[in-house]
Amino acid sequence: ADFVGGGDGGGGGGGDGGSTGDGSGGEATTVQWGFDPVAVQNNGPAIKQALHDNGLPDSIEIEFVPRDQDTGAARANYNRLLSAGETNPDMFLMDNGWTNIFIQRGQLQNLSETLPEELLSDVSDNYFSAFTDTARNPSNGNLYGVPVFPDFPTMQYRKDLVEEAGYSPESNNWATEPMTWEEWSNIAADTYDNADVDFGFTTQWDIYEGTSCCTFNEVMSSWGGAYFGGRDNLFGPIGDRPITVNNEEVINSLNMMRKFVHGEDFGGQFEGYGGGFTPTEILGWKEEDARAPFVNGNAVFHRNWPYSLALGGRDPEETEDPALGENLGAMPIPYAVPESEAAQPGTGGSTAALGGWHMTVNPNSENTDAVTQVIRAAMQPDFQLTLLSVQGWLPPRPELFNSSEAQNVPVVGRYMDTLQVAGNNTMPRPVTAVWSDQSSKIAQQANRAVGQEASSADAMATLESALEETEQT
Amino acid sequence: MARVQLEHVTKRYDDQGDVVTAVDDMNLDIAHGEFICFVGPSGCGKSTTMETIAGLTIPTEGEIYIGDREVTNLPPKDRGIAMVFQNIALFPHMDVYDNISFGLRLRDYPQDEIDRRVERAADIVQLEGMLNRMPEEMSGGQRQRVAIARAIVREPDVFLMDEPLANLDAKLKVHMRTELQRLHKELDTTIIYVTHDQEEAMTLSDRIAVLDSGQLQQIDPPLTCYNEPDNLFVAGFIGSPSMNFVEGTVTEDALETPNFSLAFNPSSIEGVGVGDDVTLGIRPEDIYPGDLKSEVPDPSGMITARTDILEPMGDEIFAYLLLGDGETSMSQELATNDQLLMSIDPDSDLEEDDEIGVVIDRRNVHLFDSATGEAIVHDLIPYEAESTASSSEVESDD
Amino acid sequence: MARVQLEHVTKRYDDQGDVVTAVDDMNLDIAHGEFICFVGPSGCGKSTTMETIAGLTIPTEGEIYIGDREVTNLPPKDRGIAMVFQNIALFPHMDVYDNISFGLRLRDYPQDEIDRRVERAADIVQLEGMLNRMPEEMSGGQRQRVAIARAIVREPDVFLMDEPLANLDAKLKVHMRTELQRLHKELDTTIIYVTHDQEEAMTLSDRIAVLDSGQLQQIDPPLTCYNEPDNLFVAGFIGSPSMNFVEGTVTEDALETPNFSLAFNPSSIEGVGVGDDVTLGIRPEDIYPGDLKSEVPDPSGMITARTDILEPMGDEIFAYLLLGDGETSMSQELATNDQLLMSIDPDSDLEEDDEIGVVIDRRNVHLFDSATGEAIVHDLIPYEAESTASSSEVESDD
Amino acid sequence: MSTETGRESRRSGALVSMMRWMENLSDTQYAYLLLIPVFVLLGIVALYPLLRTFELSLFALSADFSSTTFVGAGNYIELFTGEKNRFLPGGTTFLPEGFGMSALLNSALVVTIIFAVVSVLFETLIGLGQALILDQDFYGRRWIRAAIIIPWAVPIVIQGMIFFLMFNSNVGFLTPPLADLGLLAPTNTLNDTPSATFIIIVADIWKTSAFMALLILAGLQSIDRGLYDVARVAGATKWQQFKLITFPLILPTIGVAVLFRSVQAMRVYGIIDTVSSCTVVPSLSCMVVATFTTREGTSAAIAFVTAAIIGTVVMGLIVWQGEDAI
Amino acid sequence: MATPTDTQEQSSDGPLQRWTQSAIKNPDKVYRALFYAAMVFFLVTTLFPFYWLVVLAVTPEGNLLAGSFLPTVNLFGVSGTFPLPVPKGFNPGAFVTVFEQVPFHLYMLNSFALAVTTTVIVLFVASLAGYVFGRLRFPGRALLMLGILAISYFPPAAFVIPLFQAFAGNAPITVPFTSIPLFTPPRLLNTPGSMVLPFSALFMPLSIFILTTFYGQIPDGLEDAARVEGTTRLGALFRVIMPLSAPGVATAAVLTFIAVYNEYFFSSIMATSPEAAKWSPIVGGILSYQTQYTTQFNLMAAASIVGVLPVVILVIVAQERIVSGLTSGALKE
Ligand SMILES: Nc1ncnc2c1ncn2[C@@H]1O[C@H](COP(=O)(O)OP(=O)(O)OP(=O)(O)O)[C@@H](O)[C@H]1O
Ligand SMILES: Nc1ncnc2c1ncn2[C@@H]1O[C@H](COP(=O)(O)OP(=O)(O)OP(=O)(O)O)[C@@H](O)[C@H]1O
Ligand SMILES: [Mg+2]
Ligand SMILES: [Mg+2]
Repeated sequence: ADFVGGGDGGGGGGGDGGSTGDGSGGEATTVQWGFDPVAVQNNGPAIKQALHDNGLPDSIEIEFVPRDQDTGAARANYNRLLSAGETNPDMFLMDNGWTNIFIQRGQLQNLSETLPEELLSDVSDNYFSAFTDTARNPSNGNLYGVPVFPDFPTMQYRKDLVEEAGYSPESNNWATEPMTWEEWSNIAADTYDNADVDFGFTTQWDIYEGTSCCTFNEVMSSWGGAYFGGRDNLFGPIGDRPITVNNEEVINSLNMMRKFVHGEDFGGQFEGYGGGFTPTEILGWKEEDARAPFVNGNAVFHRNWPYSLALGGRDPEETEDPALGENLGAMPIPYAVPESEAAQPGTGGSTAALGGWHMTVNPNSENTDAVTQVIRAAMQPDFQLTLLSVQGWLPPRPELFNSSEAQNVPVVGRYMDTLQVAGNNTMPRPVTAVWSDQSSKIAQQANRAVGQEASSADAMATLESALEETEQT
Repeated sequence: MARVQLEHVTKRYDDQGDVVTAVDDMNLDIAHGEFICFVGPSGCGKSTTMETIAGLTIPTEGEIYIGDREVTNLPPKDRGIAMVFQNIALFPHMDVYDNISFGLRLRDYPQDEIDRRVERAADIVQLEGMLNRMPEEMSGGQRQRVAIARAIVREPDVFLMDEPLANLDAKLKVHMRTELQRLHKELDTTIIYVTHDQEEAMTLSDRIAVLDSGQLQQIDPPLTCYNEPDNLFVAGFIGSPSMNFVEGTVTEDALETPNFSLAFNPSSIEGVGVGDDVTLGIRPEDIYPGDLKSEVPDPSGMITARTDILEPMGDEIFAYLLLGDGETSMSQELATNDQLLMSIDPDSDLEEDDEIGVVIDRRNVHLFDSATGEAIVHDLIPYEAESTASSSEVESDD
Repeated sequence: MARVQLEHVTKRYDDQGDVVTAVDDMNLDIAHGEFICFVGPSGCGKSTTMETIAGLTIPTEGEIYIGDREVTNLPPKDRGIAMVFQNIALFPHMDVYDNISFGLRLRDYPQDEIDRRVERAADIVQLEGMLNRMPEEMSGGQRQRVAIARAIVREPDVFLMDEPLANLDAKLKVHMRTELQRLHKELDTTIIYVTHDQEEAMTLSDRIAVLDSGQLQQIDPPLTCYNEPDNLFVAGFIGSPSMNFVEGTVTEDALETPNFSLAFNPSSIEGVGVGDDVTLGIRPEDIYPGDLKSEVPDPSGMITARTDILEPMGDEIFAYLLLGDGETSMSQELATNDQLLMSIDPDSDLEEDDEIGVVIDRRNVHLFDSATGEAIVHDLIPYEAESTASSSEVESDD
Repeated sequence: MSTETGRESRRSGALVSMMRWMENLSDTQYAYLLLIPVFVLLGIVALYPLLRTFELSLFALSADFSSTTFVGAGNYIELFTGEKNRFLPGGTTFLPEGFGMSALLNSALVVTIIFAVVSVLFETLIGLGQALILDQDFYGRRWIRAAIIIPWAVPIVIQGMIFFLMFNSNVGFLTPPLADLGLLAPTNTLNDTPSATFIIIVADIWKTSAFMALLILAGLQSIDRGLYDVARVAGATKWQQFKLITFPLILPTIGVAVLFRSVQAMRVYGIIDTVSSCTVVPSLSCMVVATFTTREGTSAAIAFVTAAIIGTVVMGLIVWQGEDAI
Repeated sequence: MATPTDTQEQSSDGPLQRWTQSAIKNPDKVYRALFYAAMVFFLVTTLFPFYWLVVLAVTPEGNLLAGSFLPTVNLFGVSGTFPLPVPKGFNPGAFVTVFEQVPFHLYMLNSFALAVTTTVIVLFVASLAGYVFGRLRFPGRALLMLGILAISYFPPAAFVIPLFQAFAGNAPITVPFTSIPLFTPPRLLNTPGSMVLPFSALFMPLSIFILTTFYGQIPDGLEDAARVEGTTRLGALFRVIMPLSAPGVATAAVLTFIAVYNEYFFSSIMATSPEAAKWSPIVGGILSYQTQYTTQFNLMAAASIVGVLPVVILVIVAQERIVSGLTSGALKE
């Protein structure tokens, strides 16, 4: 499960600014861009400035239109705007979790047609390709969105506690070398027993998108399992792909979670694993519920997105919020089955669920040329580094992960190595038009299984038939 | 000009299939400036008639004219009327001043004019100094006076007053009566007035309209109604205490009743024949103790009776007489066949259970047809007996 | 036993700082089985007094006893009373049957007993056949009768009735009066009754309580109130038309008024001295046309007067007399100094503007102290002049 | 007399004649005239969109999601045959698929009805109690009234947050004591359908009892106090006064309150979404919202079926309450 | 009444028994006690969640999700859990931060303006309808009422798509079920019009029903009196019937006002983005404290307290004023 593409090719060529001659006449064009509200609020002017610094003519003004905070609400909002034929905003920031649906419905501008070739090739050559794929039409590969930032989780931990328990993360290269779940669980159980904390491991397992897209997806993948028979079938074809949730590898991954939570042995299958260090509370937890005890020093391990590193890695002296500072460590998500032994193609090994956002274009926009200029500026590596430093948004180019600029960004820069490994092992959610129907069913059954309301096999059998129904069109 | 005419006005309420005819083919013609009293038993349709005139109820049938304009379907506000409601109907959320001035404020009168009129009206109803009270803080009579004031400030063409003085004491009633009469003259308005108080009806009205079961029984000047009632109903209704009724039969030369007979000549009066069943009506003040016989212009023969109950009223005494061998009755109600109510002087030394003789003033004995209740004649001694005028004169008098 | 006693009962309403004393230090002792009428001008505190007895209003001061039990703070339901409210207050959501049976249903009477009583009460108030009507579908008088029926079905120890007959016609009033008296006897209850109708008060009550401005003026049997009023207020209030008042001065041998003088011997009556300012009270029926002088037991000298207005009432005529050279007055109100109201026979041939002589029955002339309004004596001829009894007898008579 | 007519003519002639024209209309004409603003407003803002939405419900998304095809009643039929269940969140079904506890609680229809019946019942009782208290005269009544209105003024998101955090597994403090009483599941509480339903009902009662209380209070305040005097004299105890006077007189108000609360309760969505999730506590409105962005036809069909179900329940209520309810 | 034995017995009783005895004699005491008990119960149950909101508001954000709000108290060696949640830390600054992070006052103003406008429109139109349904008898009445009621059966989502498209003003409105264009409506998105219109329509049925009930109960006599005094039928409605139904009108107003003030579904759609400048209401502001992963519960709590308390107080003061005008005893019935 590695990150396809990647590749070399620096720079990708600076914009040959002014070629479109849009800035003429001194008449300012305003491009409206539906944007993340918190970013607008905290760093709006800085981001605008960075765009202009990266070649956006002064005649083009950017107006950020903050969207709803809730990703679902934002999606509904954009859906309405686009189906009503609104011309504004000209551009959107779209969650990779649902960009695909807009593509399928034909609601977005086909960038393969409107963007200059050099930009298109820059995207296909120099961006995380798995992430970029979520902005392509799976049936023909046309590009409908340009990635702005990807999001991958890491396994975060208390360096001080594991060291007290006798482990040495530094020398064992925890930061870049994924370990197996078995090894990890023993460390977790051991440290948990030795430390005065309430929880060994906190993660999210509530009935919601975050479980089906991410945590369950990761664990399942790391066991070599997949929802629809592997990476190739992620984005379809609906109805013509196998449903592989009722497979042994998936059931095992759930049983492992049960081991972590309840200490169940399953006839010795998980004897070698540590167990019982994970609270049942995870069944009702989302990101923040899981992060709070960890960052307050009440848990050993914690699975979360980079934002958690940015917040928890701050120097506790310098912030009023709880933080762990240098005691915060990060490692790639552990795995059970290496890629080579994975039952489903493209799975196995350490797996990081893929989140992140793309910029897309309103097909009714009346400012197509100016929009192209904005995209061009936003694709500049310098701009992406600015986003990383002001906003903590990871660059969508693998090469930038290695750059010294990236490493020098405060706090998140410390974890760039780990993030790169994670970025190379991402697994997107299988977004299709029916994904939203499937997502809640998956989360519900995963939750039931780990909550011991049903055996993992029963839960997956139920899920299998439910998914089969949703696949019929 | 505020002549008020009702033509064939009928009002029926349909109370779940059970039809109540509150007003039944009413025809009235009230001249401009007249003061008319509606009287009649409870539930006879007085208020309903008022409401149709006011425009609050649209009559089921018939037309209404005010000042020669048909108003049957006109809204109340365009009829130039003011009304005092039987149920008072003060606006509970307004103080006395606001209640009284409501109609004026609606018409955008200047403030000082409003103040002037309200003050004057409050003065008339003796409510000065209470203008800031809320209705709930007032006594029953005070509320009623506010309702009157609310109507009189308006100075409309037609006043409709539904028992406006019912809750006032006798002295205040007299005062209000005078004031109403003054207003009536001053404003030159037409007043239609409902009252249960005979005295009020007698003193105030130009004509009294007697209603029963939704039907007009008689409309005439007060004394005509009193002295020459058109039928048994009016005779019994007007006058308090009520007229005595005695069933009788006409014989050749007398009226025979079970307990006494009155000599008279049937042939002298049109409309009576020998053998007819008639009802005699005798007012209490037309019965005299025997010792006053000399003063009675046309006394009957002496009738023996026994006093049953004596009811001293201060300025007179009601004596209930038993005729024949009737048993002692507890009732002060309408004297029945063998019972007569007599009104006597308070100085009289009559006692209960005295045997006395009484005489009746034949001049004031009313005769009614027992079957139809229609009046036949209002004195047993036809005028020609005295003045030898023709009986046609009697007719024209009716 | 339902004796009702009020001891120093006072009720003050605090109307935004502006204190209204509705009842002022009222003391009453009503015996079991008595029928008491409260009379008094509008707003004098009758309803408020009733409410304190009923327990609807807690008096500001004083105690109330019913049947020897202190009830001042007892809730109404434990006082054994039933009440007819001045504002009627029927339950709008109940039909007539439910309204009437309300109190009985509360007490879980058996259904047939309820039916029986309701039927009987409906019968008494003549509302048979209307038991299924809703209050809004009834006329004013019909509603009032429902309110009466609602009280009488209860058969309580004490009845409180606040103008129960105000909206009924004369005939119905007479009927209801009889029924109330019958009930009173039958149930052996105490009845406290507010009325503005003098006739009602006279005929119904054992004693009349005259109230003014929240204070008890007199409580006595009707005829006592009529014939021997304690003060000017009672004298003026009781009796309709009202008593004539004339200001005068006592001289050696007469009462001098601006227009006439009455011979009398001041020394024969205690409480009057020569030179005192007194007020004479003469009831309209105690003034006689000069030609009836012979019939008056103790006539005054002939007083010349001019008839101003004649108001025929049917059974009598009110003649407004002008004495001296007083101008013609439009007012039917209280006769002032130079005006007397006389009640004469309807057969009289007196006309307006006639010059006549009248005599006054000295036996019935009331004397009041002009300053305090207290009554001094109720006939100008002291009894001893006739019977040579000592003047102390007169005192005991007062 | 002439003064009055003189006054009137001071006003503009057109207005006067317009007024006169209005006054002379018959009751029926007048009624319809006054209803014009309502008709216009509701016609534009309610009826038109509903018709369009109904139109939507007759179409289904094509296989490639790029177009829609007319399917007539297809969406409705599929809803009732269970074929639409696959588009509903989690294991939710529209109609119950069996009579077991879990089958029933998986049915949006059943959950909605349970929620509506229980919450409206308790809200009515509590609201009535609160209104009766607020109707008394006592010192500081206005502040108590403020206290009782507060829940109604709290936005649903915040109401959801309040209860979510009360039962949240990190900081919630109410789960253990209530779990000890057997009312809630001790773990995974907010994802346990019975527990979550219970909590959501409690949250709803907390907030909307105030709605009931306010309405009923208004009814109480409109009662003529004189009637109580009569009742007291007639010997009614407090309870009898309530039963025979207060209750019948506020019954119409309670009727309106219950009617609208039932309708609102059958449309419950927001509180479910914030406290738990539509997957755990499926309500009819949840289903509408869940399918709203992706499958407009299905969503529209569910919306209409929801309305029809509510309409049926309302008709039941009206028949039960008697004709006066409307 | 009290015999000597009575007194003796009483003196030997405990206070509770004494109270019980006096309560039996004077049931008012019991009512009073019940009354206060019920009042306290309702106060506690309604205010406790609100108290919890206050606790959340003053707890620093970082402490919110970590650890229980029930502190462990150690009294004389016995430790136990204090049964009432108390803030973990004290940060009243949240009440300031809410205004710093977003222009929360502007959201409040938006909500206020929308609520006032809607309430006025609803009260006016619903009053007309309430008068018609409550006081007139005419054919079709019941059917029309049911029709109006039926509007409220539909989930709000059923109205949203067509309304949004109409208010966008990009395409002409077509006759339903056809594509015959009628006219192109003006663009209303992001203006108060696009919110006030749907609010008015959707909150209308409740107000109509409330007002119908109350207007129907005003005795005819008072309307009659007003009409005789010279009002039109409409004049009587606004001058007499409405003031007399003050409790009902005030309640309809309060219910509508608060509902609109806190409305979010329509406003979140009609304001194409949750900005104060686009007339996003208070809940839009409150939700601004959520970010993609974190939720600033403390700020949301603080913001809703700030948003809610003034309205509650306003509403109470206004309602008290409106209702206090109401009295009884006007009619002899
Ligand atoms: N709630 C109140 N607040 C202030 N004053 C009041 C209140 N109720 C009554 N009053 C006043 O108390 C006085 C006595 O009122 P009450 O109702 O007892 O009079 P009443 O004798 O019954 O008069 P009526 O014959 O007009 O019914 C009146 O002057 C009245 O204005
Ligand atoms: N809304 C109604 N529905 C049915 N019947 C009614 C209605 N209103 C009045 N009535 C009946 O119509 C008749 C006439 O009523 P109306 O009020 O005119 O009587 P009234 O003469 O004013 O009597 P009162 O002297 O008692 O006030 C009564 O018998 C009454 O019961
Ligand atoms: Mg009447
Ligand atoms: Mg009174």
